[in-house]
Amino acid sequence: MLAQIGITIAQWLVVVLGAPVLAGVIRKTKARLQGRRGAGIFQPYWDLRKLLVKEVVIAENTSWVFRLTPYVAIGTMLLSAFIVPVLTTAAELQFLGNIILLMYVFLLSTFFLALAGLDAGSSFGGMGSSREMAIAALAEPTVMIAIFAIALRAGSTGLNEMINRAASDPLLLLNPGHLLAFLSFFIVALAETGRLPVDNPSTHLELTMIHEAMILEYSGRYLALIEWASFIKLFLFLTLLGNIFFPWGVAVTLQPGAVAIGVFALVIKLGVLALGLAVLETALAKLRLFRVPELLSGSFMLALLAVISFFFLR
Amino acid sequence: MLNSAAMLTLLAASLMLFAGGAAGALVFDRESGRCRRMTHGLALCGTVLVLILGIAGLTGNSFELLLPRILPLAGGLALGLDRLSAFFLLTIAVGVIPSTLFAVGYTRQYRQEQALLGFALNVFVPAMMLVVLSRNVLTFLVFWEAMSLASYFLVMTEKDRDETRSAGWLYMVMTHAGLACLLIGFLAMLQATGSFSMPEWARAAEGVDSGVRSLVFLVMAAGFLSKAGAIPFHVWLPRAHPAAPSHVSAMMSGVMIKLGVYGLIRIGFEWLGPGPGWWGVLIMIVGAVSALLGVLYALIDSDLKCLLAYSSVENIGVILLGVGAGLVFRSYNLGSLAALALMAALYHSLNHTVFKGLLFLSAGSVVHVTGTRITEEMGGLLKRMPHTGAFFLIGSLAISAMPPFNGFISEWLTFQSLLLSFRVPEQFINLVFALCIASLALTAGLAAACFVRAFGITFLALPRGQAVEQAHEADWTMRTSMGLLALACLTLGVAPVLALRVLSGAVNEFLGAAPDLSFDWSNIAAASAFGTIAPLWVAVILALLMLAAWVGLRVYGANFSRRYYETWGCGRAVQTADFEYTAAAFANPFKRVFAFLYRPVEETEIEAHSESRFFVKTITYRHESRSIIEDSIYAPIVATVRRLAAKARTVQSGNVHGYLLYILAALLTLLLFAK
Amino acid sequence: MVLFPELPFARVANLLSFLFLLMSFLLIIRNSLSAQVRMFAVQSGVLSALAAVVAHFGGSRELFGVAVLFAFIKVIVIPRVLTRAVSKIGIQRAVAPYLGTSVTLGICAGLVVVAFYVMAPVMESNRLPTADGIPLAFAGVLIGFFTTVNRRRALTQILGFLMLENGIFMVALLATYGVPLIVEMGVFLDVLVAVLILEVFVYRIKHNFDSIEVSQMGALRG
Amino acid sequence: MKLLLRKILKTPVVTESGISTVDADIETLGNALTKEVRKLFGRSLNIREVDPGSCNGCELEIGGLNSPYYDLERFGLHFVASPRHADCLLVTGPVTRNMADPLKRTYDATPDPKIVVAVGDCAKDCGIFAGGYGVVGPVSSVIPVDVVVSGCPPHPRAILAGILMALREFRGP
Repeated sequence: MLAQIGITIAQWLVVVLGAPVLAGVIRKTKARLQGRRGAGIFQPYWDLRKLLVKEVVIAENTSWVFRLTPYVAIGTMLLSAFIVPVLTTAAELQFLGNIILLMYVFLLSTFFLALAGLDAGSSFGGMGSSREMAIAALAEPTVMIAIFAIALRAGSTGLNEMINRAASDPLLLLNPGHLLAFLSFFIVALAETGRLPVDNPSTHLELTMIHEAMILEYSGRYLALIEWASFIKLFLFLTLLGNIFFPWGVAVTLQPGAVAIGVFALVIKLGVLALGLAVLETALAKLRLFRVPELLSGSFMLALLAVISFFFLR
Repeated sequence: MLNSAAMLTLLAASLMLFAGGAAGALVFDRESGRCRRMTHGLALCGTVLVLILGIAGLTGNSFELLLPRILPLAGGLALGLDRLSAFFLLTIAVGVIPSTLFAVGYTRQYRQEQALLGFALNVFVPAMMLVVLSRNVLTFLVFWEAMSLASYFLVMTEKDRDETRSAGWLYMVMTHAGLACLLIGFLAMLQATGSFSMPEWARAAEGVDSGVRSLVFLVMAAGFLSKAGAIPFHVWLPRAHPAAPSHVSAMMSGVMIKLGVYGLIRIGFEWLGPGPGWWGVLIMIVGAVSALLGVLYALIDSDLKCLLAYSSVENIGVILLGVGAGLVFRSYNLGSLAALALMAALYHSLNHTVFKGLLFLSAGSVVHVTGTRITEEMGGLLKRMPHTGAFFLIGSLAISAMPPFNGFISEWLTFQSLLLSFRVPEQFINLVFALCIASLALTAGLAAACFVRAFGITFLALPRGQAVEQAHEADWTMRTSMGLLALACLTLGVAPVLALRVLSGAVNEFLGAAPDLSFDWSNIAAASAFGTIAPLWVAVILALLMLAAWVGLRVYGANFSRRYYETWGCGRAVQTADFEYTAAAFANPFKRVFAFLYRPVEETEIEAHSESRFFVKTITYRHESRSIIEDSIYAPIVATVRRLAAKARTVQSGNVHGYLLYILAALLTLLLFAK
Repeated sequence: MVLFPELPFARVANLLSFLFLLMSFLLIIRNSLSAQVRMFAVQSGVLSALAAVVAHFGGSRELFGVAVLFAFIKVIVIPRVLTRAVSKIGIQRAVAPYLGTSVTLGICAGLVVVAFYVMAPVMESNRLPTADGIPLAFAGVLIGFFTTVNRRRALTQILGFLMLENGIFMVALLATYGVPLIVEMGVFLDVLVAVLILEVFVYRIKHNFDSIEVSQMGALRG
Repeated sequence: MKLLLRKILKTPVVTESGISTVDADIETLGNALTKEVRKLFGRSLNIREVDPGSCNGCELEIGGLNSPYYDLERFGLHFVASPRHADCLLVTGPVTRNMADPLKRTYDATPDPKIVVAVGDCAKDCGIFAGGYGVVGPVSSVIPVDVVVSGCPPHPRAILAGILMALREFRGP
């Protein structure tokens, strides 16, 4: 019991505290790829710490929805951090729900962010909300079909079982359905976390923004909460990609040795994924907004093929 | 436990109350205030008794009643209560009670129409109740028609408006086309089984030719789906529901269309006996299409009530997905999965009653104070109507299936039952299910977008019009009724065990198979460990974590000072509502992505100053999108009917002798046939 | 050369078959002609790897030769020729399909399902471990065919034709472990010559009409 | 993509090492920040660039700051899209009549604590535009300025040094 609580809290802390580093690593890698030195990997922490001492400027037109949203954003992500198995699949707190719950919790935070974007009454915010919701909505079928493809193999939609089942298959990577599901989920993860080629996280031009445009009005501690929440979201998506599709190293027991291997494996997997993401973001240009649906429909087809491959290839 | 006599007493008492209400409407038709309070009050009391009856039925009480004296030709008036009926009684009561309470304050604006409103309401509600209780053909049809007629008069409350009249007419046509379908189906079954009683059909159905049963299923499904508002029979719904007063819209959208689902469940699972898998596939496809198209049209509609009406089409689609999945599972002998799917459908229909009722009522109070239904003219209402706004937000969250509200639980259950379809050993079916999962997921995403838009444009930012600026909060009856429903949204989402317990009992009795679902206060698990969820814990932990974030900031010593300043607009001098993103703009990405469905027509006219074309005087932008269903299905039908009607006109000579001749000919033909 | 001795043959074959189909999809998604040519080259590469795998597990020497030949012609020669044509004509983008990408993808997914349906009896009767990939290969044929229908420009139609040919080769490979080398060589040469001729034609058409829109050929009727 | 990656691998990190402030002409004016906050800003400073009437010469040089050579991100500095996110306003050019109000609004829209750096001779004293009919005055006549960087236009290194100067004494030499 004590071990359970311990590992649960440990995992949670890894996510919550590790998320900004991951963002820092991606930024650093991108800087290096651009021939720059870039900020240190702990820069996101300094940014957050600074935001917390700044005052908050709130637009006069806004209502309580605007002030509630940062707490919803961080609350949902902190909750998700309990649900995703990060180091081990032996922790019990994932009884909270399966992967479908997780996706809806993400959608909940998007819902509130979009409302907050509309709340100030600026055209930027509205534009961001509209686009964010469009992308979130169009990504949803891919998410579900990819989940279906994984669940078919695992015989469960529980995250622990999915990972355990995948880990027990030695020929995992030769499975076309698995690879297709990975590809489609990866594309969706890019869209959901607002990365290139769907959204440019470092853009300064309001008209090309999606996620940024919604939070243009936020400042101080509110902004800190929202930024932190988006770091956690990125961390969780990459962890899901790493752990579901490449389940090696995830501890299946609570033995200290296994957990240590889990930590090590997590670091490696996230490092590789972050590197991949950075390379991708360096090499790709942002898609026009109205070509994003094409990308998403492509990923949907991949997910559907993954499902077909399960039913038709015995 | 109540015995059968006590149940019947309850039923009689509630009918008396409704009758009293109806009578009161006629007696006090001059005194609008008293009439309003009395008719609605009595209807409210009557519905409370219905609620008790429903709860009693769900806890295992039942009754059968046959009154051969009434309607003697068709085997008498037959009523009966089983758990499924009781569940729908509960749904009716949950939808009607807040609506009538709301109506006490809300209908103050209808001075002239008070008597009609009260009378029709007191017919409408008991008719719905008795439809659910009917156990033979004629009883069913009589109350079905009474329900349709009463709702027609309710829709026609604001009959001075052209829009209402055309909506009412369309509703009348569609509902009678549906009735005709039902009639054909009932007559065919009557012919085949020789019995008026539907429970007897269920027993005799095995002996009936399966081709006949399939035909009957198709015809009757069309009839019921037209009442349910599923695509392609939905055309009346987005017109009639908004045209009605809001409490009526809430009842029609929340309750009446569920009776279409009720009928479908009865014919699919019971009255017509076991059917082939394609029945279910058909219903699923209708459901998936309804869900998707419904939400897509809701997404671009700028009329608040119209939007809600389209979203009812969507939710009916979601319910039908569950029902269809249940039918498919049953035909493959997967009883426990069929029960799970049906349970998801029933739970979603209860939930839809709750949140759609809530949304229509709060939309009603918005429309009431602003005098407009167009979202483009609203905005900033959250500050002026804080309670209504909060309730609308809760409704929006619930209908978008956001945890921890009730819509999420039923949608989650639907997803689980669809995901479990891999147990069906037929690849084609598997593929259909995969596509249905995708369309349900897309629907969920689009619904979230739709309600972000609905709430955001209506309640947030700055007011876009004069009427909105002077808006004020609704009165206490209206707020209480909305509060009740909002509370129900949360309760059914946090503690679904309350509903699941009675539902699994009902489904178990109805299908003879226990759903593959285990649940208690803290946990719900579908198909042992296929999918689990702990709604109560999710809600509690989410709330705690949000609080913890706040406390954490306090403890850390974050800067808690705040300053109010104008919205950032790149330093421009004034912020007006003109700067805000409009509802049309919000929906624009969707319009472009789904252009092949909307087939939008855009016109932009720019009038420039004579000196230079760069100085613009006015810009007129008009946007219209057409319904693909109406264009491709209904337009040809209407054209054909018109053509035939023009031909039929030649028969109409205007000559009295001619008409007499027709009558004679008809008489002779009938006599010869009867021979 | 034993790369994965412990791996079952069927799984590797399946994986490669799926990669093959994936490349077809990517080819449809990509907008620029040169990217499409690259995708085609990758697809052919996958196919020749598949041929090599089949040769290895099926124990057929001849098939190795086919694989090498295939790789040479379709991975190196034909893409080179096509790339040259693309740069000569000077169009990089503007594939100009009749239908939008999403709709095309939808139709192609439908074609995959059709392929599975049509090929189900073949899969039943065929006892080879590679039989699972047959529907995928056939889907490749159908998608190639559809691409030739859906594209306006002559050059992309050539690509569609080549995809179709790839699919046919793969069906033969999976269903019967390939046809005799001599037949295969004949087909390869045919395809190569066809591509060269088509390239010349495209170039001439472009030269004469200043466009390679096939739809404008209607004007030739006079 | 292949080409791009090859090029990336070939190119070394080109960022120059230290920042020498010797040749820069920088004055410090206001100093409203507490010690703690400046210490914080030393780690992370978000900059919003405001141009109330510059000739865009200074903008070119500021653009240079984002280049791999100067790479201001390595100091924790970052350009942002909204004054709400900013800690520092980088103002260039003389303040023109039409832009005086927006500049003021931008200043007000920025949450406290914040610093203002005026870049270029025009921002300092209107430069060659002084006395023009459309010019209100230097930046300091509209909003309080903390640091002024002279030059027409100033060297990117000078701008960087100017920003760092505002934070200098708490960063160590």
